[in-house]
Amino acid sequence: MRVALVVGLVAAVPWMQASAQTPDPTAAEFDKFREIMEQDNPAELFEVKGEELWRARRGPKNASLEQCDLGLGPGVVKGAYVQLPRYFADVDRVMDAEARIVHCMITLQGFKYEELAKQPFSSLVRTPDPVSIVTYVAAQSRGMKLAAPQNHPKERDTYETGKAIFHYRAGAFDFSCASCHGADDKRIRTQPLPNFTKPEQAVRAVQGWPGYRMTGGVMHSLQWRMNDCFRQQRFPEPGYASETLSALLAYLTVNANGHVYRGPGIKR
Amino acid sequence: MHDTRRTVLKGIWSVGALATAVGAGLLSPGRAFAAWNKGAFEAKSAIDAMKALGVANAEDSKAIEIRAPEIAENGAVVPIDITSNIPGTTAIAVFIEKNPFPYTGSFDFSQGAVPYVHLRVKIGESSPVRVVVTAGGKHYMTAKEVKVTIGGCGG
Amino acid sequence: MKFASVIALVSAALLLLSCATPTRDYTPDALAMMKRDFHAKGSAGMDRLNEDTVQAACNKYQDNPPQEIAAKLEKEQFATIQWPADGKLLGDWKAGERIAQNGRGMAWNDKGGVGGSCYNCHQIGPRESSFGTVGTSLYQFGKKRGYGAEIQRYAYGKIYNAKAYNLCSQMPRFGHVKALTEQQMKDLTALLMDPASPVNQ
Amino acid sequence: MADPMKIRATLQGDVADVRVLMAHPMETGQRKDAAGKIVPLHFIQTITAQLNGKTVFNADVSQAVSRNPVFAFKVKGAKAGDKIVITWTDNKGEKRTDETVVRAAGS
Repeated sequence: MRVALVVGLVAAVPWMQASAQTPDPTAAEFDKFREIMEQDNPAELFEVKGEELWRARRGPKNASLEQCDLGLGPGVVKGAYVQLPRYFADVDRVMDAEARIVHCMITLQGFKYEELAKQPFSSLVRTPDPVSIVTYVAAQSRGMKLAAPQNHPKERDTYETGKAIFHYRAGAFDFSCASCHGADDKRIRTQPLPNFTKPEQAVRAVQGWPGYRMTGGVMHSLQWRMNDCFRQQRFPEPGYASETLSALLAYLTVNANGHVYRGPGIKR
Repeated sequence: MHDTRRTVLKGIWSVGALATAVGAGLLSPGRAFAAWNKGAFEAKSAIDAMKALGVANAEDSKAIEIRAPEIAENGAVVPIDITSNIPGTTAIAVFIEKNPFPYTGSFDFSQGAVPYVHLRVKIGESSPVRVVVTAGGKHYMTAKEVKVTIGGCGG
Repeated sequence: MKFASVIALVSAALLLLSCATPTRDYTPDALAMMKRDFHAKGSAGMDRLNEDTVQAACNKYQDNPPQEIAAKLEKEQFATIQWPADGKLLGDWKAGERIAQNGRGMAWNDKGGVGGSCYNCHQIGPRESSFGTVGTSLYQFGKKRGYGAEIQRYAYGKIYNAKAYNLCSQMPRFGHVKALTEQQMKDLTALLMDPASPVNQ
Repeated sequence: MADPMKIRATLQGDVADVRVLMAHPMETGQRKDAAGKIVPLHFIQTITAQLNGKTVFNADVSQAVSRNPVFAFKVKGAKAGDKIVITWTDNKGEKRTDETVVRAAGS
């Protein structure tokens, strides 16, 4: 059996080397047109909607989100997104952008978590409010450097926990996040798989999100992206805006720190 | 196709039809062209759609540029840039030959508009994208193949 | 391959240095957090968060377990393989191609009709250009290796339980977790091993 | 009511580069909803653009245009401050008009 395995590896090696040396023409073609797509991105429609929602008095408490503290003080939106996830003393945990927005919708406006978590992802007929709001918030950090903090002990702990979640193999197919995103130059079908354990590639976990997804033509946030990865990992479902997802996002964002965030993007 | 449109506009009965359409709010009064060509849009082949538009006799031209991906990342959103370098261009029509209804749209240029358009379309399977340009009452065409692939889980 | 993993380890180590060195193993924290935050959905129960012996060893040693542990567990995994009672390993390559194309199965929204997801990770048949590169190319699998009984057994066994051959392989154990039926695995083996299969042209 | 369009009109020399995003489902009439029911055809059919009241660009389109449509076109002889008005009409008779002014590049 060992012999057979070695035969398999040897047979595979020339092909793998070839793929490592020549840039993938398909990926290059996608990149070329991705730029054109980003120039006029339907995500902007959701950005406009999110700003309206941020300013509007809504919910049982008839309040706006203008007093929401995204980490830089109540009401400060500019630059907040690139400094998330971060530790918030009022909840004694690290929160990512959408988790914090949901927290503000609950505490300031009186919405119920159960209601927000019931259908948290966009469909062809409905874009949940937090998705539009996080698109607006993210757009206010366009062109800024990612700088998720690692100052508070809980921020460092959360990073390490997120890293452990990233590498944890379990489930029906023995997958972890790293099964797809732990090595260089891989792809699923034609979709390139960035290696998120490396800083220069980790930025691709953050860049372009929230993203307008061409498939279905809906706006999705990182909450959706993480959820759908766990689905394909054949895991049970992570709770919406849960600490697990904040931890995972802390791991990915800190790895990408220092890269310029280009704002809401467009995705396959 | 504008020949057809002009012909339609000259016809006595169709002027009445157009007035009705304007009255019903289907067309804005500022819109000087004929109504949305149902026959062309419902044609199941590019050639039938071209006949319905009166542009089936187009000749090949190298003066039309189509910029579209060789392989589309996602058939649901394929970006296409079309530029006509033919003097006097007044319209550009687009046909995606393998789509169930190939005729995708016409773009009319007047009063200083440059004969250029960017649009994004759905392409169900790998297909030639055919463009017909109308200039000086004549029709010219060119085509470009766009491949559509199966993607992965990502995005 | 070895060299690449050394680079990966070194860069991972550098990353750790730059972000404060972890003082302990955070896997228990991670598991506790996930158990609190996740819920069962569709076919995906909460039991899926628990490690089995293979997953535990791979998690503990970052997919690089000591030789003796790997050998022992691989042997155990090999013993789980149920070989077809009729002794035949080759099914219908045409059915195999369909199974290889089908990426459904075992996710919380999947209902029956499980496929092998093979093209997600492998180049296989010459006509499918939309293939992944997580796994090695399987194009001309039989043609390159020969069509003998031993290679047939390797192909079937690897599909049934990849961990019997390489403990921390990224490939699922399709037979072991009952994602694929015996017939489906025979069909996939035929896709790779039938001399008439397009894979071997 | 339909959501607003987002229109950008930027001057490059004396050519206005007009780019417009529209919020519209562009249903093909072939898609089934979660309950398995066919979602009826619903798509923008005509688009008209005016520069200072003169029609410069007209489009008739089909359901093959992507969801949340994006179009761009160019108008020669424009100057900063010129008014661009764009109107779309869909097959259900719904209509939406939005406007913007032409801006010099970089402003």
